[in-house]
Amino acid sequence: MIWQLDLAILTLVVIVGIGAITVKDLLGAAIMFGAYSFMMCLLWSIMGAVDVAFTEASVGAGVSTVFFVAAVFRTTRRTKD
Amino acid sequence: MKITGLIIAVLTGALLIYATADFPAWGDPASPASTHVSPRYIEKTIEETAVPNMVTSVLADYRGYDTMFETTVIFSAGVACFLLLRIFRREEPEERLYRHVLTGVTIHVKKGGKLPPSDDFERIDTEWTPHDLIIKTMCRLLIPFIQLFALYVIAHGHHSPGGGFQGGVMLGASVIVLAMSQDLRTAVRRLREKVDALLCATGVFIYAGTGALCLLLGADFLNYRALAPLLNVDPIMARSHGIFIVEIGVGIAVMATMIWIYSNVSSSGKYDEGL
Amino acid sequence: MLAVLVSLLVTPILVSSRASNVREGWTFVAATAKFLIVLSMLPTILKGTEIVYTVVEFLPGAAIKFRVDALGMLFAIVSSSLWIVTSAYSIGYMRGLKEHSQTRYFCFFAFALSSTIGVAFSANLLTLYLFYEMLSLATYPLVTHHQDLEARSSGRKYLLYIMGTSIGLALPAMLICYNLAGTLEFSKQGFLAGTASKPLLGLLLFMLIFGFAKAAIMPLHAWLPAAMVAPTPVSALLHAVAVVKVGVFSVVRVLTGVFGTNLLLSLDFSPFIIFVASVTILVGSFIALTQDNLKRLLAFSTIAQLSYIVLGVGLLSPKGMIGGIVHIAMHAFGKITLFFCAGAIFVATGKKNISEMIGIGRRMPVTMAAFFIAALSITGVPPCGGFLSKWYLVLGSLEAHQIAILVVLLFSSLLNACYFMPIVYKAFFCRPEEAMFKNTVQEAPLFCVVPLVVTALISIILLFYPQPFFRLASMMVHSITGT
Amino acid sequence: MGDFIQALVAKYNYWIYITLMMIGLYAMIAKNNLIKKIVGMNIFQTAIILFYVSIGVKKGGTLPIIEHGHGAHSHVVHAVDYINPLPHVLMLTAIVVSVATLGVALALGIRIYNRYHTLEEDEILSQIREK
Amino acid sequence: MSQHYPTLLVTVPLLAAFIISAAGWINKRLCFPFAVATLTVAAYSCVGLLFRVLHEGVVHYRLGGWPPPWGIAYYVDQLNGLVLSVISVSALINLIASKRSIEREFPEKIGPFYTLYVLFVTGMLGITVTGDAFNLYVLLEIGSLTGYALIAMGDKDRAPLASLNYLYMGTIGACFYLLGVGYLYIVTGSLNMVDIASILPGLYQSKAVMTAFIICMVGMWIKMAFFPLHGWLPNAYTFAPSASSSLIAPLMTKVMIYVMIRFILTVFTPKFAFSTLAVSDSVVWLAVIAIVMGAIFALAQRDLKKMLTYIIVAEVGYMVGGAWLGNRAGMTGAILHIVNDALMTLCAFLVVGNIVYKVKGYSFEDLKGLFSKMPFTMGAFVIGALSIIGVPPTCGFFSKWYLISGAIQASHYGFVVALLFSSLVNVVLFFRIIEIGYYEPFGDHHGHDHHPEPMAEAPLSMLVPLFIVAAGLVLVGLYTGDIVNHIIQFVIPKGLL
Repeated sequence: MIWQLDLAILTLVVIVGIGAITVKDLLGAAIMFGAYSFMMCLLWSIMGAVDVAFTEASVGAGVSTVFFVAAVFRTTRRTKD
Repeated sequence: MKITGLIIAVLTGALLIYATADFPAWGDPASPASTHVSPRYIEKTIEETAVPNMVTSVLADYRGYDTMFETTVIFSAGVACFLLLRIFRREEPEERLYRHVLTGVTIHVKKGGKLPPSDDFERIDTEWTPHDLIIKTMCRLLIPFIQLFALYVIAHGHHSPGGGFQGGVMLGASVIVLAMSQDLRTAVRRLREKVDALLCATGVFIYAGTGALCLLLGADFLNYRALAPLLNVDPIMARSHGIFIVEIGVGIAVMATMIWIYSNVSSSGKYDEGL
Repeated sequence: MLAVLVSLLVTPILVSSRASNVREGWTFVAATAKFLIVLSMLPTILKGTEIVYTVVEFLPGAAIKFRVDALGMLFAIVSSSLWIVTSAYSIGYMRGLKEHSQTRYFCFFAFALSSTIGVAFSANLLTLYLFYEMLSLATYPLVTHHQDLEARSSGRKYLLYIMGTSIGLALPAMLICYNLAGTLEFSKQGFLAGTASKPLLGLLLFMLIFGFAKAAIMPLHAWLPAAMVAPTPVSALLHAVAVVKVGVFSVVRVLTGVFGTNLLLSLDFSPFIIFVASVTILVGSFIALTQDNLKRLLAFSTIAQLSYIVLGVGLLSPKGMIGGIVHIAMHAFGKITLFFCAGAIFVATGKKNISEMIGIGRRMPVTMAAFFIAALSITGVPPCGGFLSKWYLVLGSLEAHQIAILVVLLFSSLLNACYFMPIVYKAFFCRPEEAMFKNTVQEAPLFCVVPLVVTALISIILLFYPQPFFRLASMMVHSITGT
Repeated sequence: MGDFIQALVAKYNYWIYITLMMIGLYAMIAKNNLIKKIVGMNIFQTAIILFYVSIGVKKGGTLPIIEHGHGAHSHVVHAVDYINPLPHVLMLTAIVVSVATLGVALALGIRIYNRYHTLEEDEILSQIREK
Repeated sequence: MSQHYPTLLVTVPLLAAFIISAAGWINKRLCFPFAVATLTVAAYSCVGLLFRVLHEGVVHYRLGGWPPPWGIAYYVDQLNGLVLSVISVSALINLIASKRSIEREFPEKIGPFYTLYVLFVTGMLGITVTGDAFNLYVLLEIGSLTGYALIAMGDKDRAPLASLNYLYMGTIGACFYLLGVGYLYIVTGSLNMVDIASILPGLYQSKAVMTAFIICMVGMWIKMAFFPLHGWLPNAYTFAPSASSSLIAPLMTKVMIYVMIRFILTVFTPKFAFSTLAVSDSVVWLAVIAIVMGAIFALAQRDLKKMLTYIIVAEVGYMVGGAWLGNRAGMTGAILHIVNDALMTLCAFLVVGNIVYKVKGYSFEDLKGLFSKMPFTMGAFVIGALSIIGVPPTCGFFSKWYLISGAIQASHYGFVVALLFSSLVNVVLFFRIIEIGYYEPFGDHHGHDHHPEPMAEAPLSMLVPLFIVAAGLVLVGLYTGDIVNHIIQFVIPKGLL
């Protein structure tokens, strides 16, 4: 594995994670979370955990995000923090 | 609150980082994790279970008991969402909205008013419900391929990444895509709620039932070797087949549950048109 | 131990039986049965053998275990025999005043008695503690029978004192004993000898004596006057038979069975006990002098009298012990008579205060005669049983060369006379025009009068035939001191 | 200093995972919005999964799938050549658990919103206090 | 069949759960009989297993026929057996008792409710019986997820939020546990408890092991609502429907305490927990604070159910403190108190269930005159109260006895004082309630009221189980000696004096 790529993605993950909990819009948070999961998925495929990456791609980046969006749609996008 | 949270988080992090000092180096092949238990899985998987994808073999056989409960977790989550959100009795609204699919004209039908005869009207709940022909058509086109690939993932889990769980999620996702592109009613018309719930239970039941079957055949719980006489293959292949049966169960359960959760969450239990 | 169970067994029958006659019939049956069972054990005990019976063993060295010995026997006879009388009396009383929910009343009455017997026969500290708590809980509904605000507050006080001390002091003391000695069995010379340092033992003694607050040793006596809101039979039961006697009995057990006379002598703790007891005696008597409400007066006199018993045992001299133990019986009969009288007066006239009782002797001669006898007995004047126990106490104090105690005893007897005799005087010797009662007032119902007459007679008879009690007491004392 | 660099180079992955966990934990404790807390919860769980997966990594190991076709049963398999599959299995389970928890949490959030019409914890609490 | 008891007691409820959920869609009336039958089988096999353990010693069971540490295995010793029996029996009793209230509170969701009920029990049993650290996590999540749902079905206004907070805290706890297991795995390379225990002694000085231990403990403390981390418990248990609260309150915390004891005794040896890691004293002090604070908070409450929840917080303090005293008596007391406290809590919450069923409320005002209204329920309540106070011969007294004597042996007098203090506070608490129930209608106007209000007792199907539990309280108390001599003393390693 290429450690530069690894490091770059790790930093990205941290950034996206922080973004997901700081952005002032729940829909944005949901999307950020999707991106976060996708980064995770990349990391794992780098580490050779293909099954886990596959699962995360379908669950984390896919279904979970959809659930988030559905829930936000059903409630509200407004958030104070 | 923020300060306390920060302090707690930092303290925990400090403790955890402090502990990493005694970890083996990252990716060290000689670390205990890689030398104590796991080698057997790697070296024996072929001759003990005839499954090249050792993740699958460990998942569904060596630690199959975990996976059974993992499926049960999903199942209970589905039941929990249903229990929490589902609203059965709900009063009909004063006036119902119907949209003429071709023109996009929305007509209002007062309570007790009779439905329009032709079926190119679709019921909607809100004026602004999006209506996008391109998306609908594209999704209609995509869904079969998604499902086909999902089936492949389930079936080929022995030899390639993937397995019951991933495939199940994709199957579910295909229906979810339908529900999003059309509306929930369409999806529910395809897959009734009751059927969905029953599938959910059936899937997990297949898994646990397989284990119980082994029990009845006199072996330990989930010991697929006992299935050899039924499938008339040698015990090793029996394990492989047992894994396959179980994966199918997982697939069904996960698919049904994902759909169930989605339709409850997206319509907050009313099973109207959803998103 | 059948004796303990029999009244428990009767409780469900009491609950089930709706008709009041049936209920009270059962109460009688139970009472007599219990008394007979206790009596049946008497000969064996008098032969000097002890009956031992283990129910179940929780922890090594601490089981629910019964052992019938002389002291327990004495106490059991007194309480079980008095149960018969009291139940008879309470039937009359409850009917006379048409109290509510009598079924509950009789149930808990039976319950309380069985736990009393349990205490009497308990063979180790754990069992004793168990039945002690049971008794506290069983008497709570009796004390608060009226279920009004007054009953509520006094019930609170009652529980606060009893449960608070038993959990806060007795329980930890018991645990420390268990951890020191590894057992809780009462034994002739106590089981604490040589297990701990003197200060710790002193602490234990303190905790145990005050832990059993039912003994109403000052300063933990306040619950007793408060508990006077109870119906009179209950207060009679509380004071004469069950509760306070159980407290004193527990203290005696602790002193003799846990610590043992030799240990106490060697550590000379007895001055402490004696001091506390005599203070209680004097202060109690003085307060009694100031009371106008008859029942409260009796309550304080009880507080004082109880300390006689503690005092006698605390003297650690054979005769003193005998006196103290016999005083359990004597005081029981005397005091219960007094309470019956108070109750009878209340039933007949509704009067509670002494100042309103002028000339009542004219109207209720039998009652007041019994009252007179009992008062004599409490004061310790012949021809009444009380005389004997006091006499022995005096001898004991001489034996222990405690002249101060002698003074205390005599002075308190004087005080007793001071607060009893005026009542009798007012009751009988006053000019007719002072009499505060119409001619209509008559004696209380038969159910009330007969018992008190009986007890009064008994307390006279005890002067002449005290043998059984004395034999039991002396047996017990000999078994302890070996003399 | 040098050994610190050493440690940093050797362990930086672990440290970043722990940072992620702390982000999630902080969000769960300190955030006021219920959905935000749920996001933080998922970040926390995912970080732990990342930690586990990284346990399984072996330098010089390949995917935990025995390539066969040329006689899988014949040629002998060496543990060092393959990545440790056990953590992957565990983490599949963990992912499933996290999505299940997510579903239940969202359902609860929707119920709360239907009752109070807000997702901010403090506003909900103040509404409760008013009653 | 008896060699399959260990797996039967988990898989039978599991399979039945799916059948029940299906039955819920076909015919609702089938659900209850199914559930009862299932739990009966489970209880039967639990008790059978216990007796088998008593006769044959530790029972092993390999799932999937794989030898540990490769496969997942069960290790059932006396401790598991005891806790298993308690769990299954109390779950069964509670199921029968709360049939009426379930049917009344959510008539159209009976099926899913029973499904989750049985799944919850499955999770608890699985946690107790499993011998694999990661498997324990999965089962823990099952128990928690179902628990959240069961709790959230209660009071419309408050329950969902309480349940969501519980979910957050519970997830943090479970994640900490998972993290701890990960730390163990990275240094030992194994997940099987016994295997880890065999590897660990060489690593006692490793920072990673210590951290793993601490993290696991913190996770469990969150789950069992140990004092500083108890925030979620009171609301969650108070606003839950009575059926759920009387199911979850007795089981969840006790099971977590079992897990803690299991980790202290089996995975990490007592030597490590008590001497290598010199934190036991501070933990006991924490327990002291927990007991005192629990008692004080309970005093401050104005409704029965919430008061009980704070009492649970205090009781958790008992058990953690007893376990961490680090001597035999304390550990015995803690294990004994798992059983007793489960029964006591069950009794108390069943009573609350009956009251809610009849009076539609559990604040102190609703309790007025209950003694004349529902005498039998309140009688059972008195027994439960006595047991919680610790009055012989009820069982509460004896576990308290062991705890206190353990504290005395460890000469940790703060703990003694805390225990006595909480007993006294319990006296005040319960007699306050008893007074309310006993006087109120009369207390308002002086003098006697000769017409107490008519008796309106809960249905028999709720009373009989309550009486069984109340009788159990006394019986367990009477047989404490046997329980200790035949079960608990084998659990505690000889090293622990």
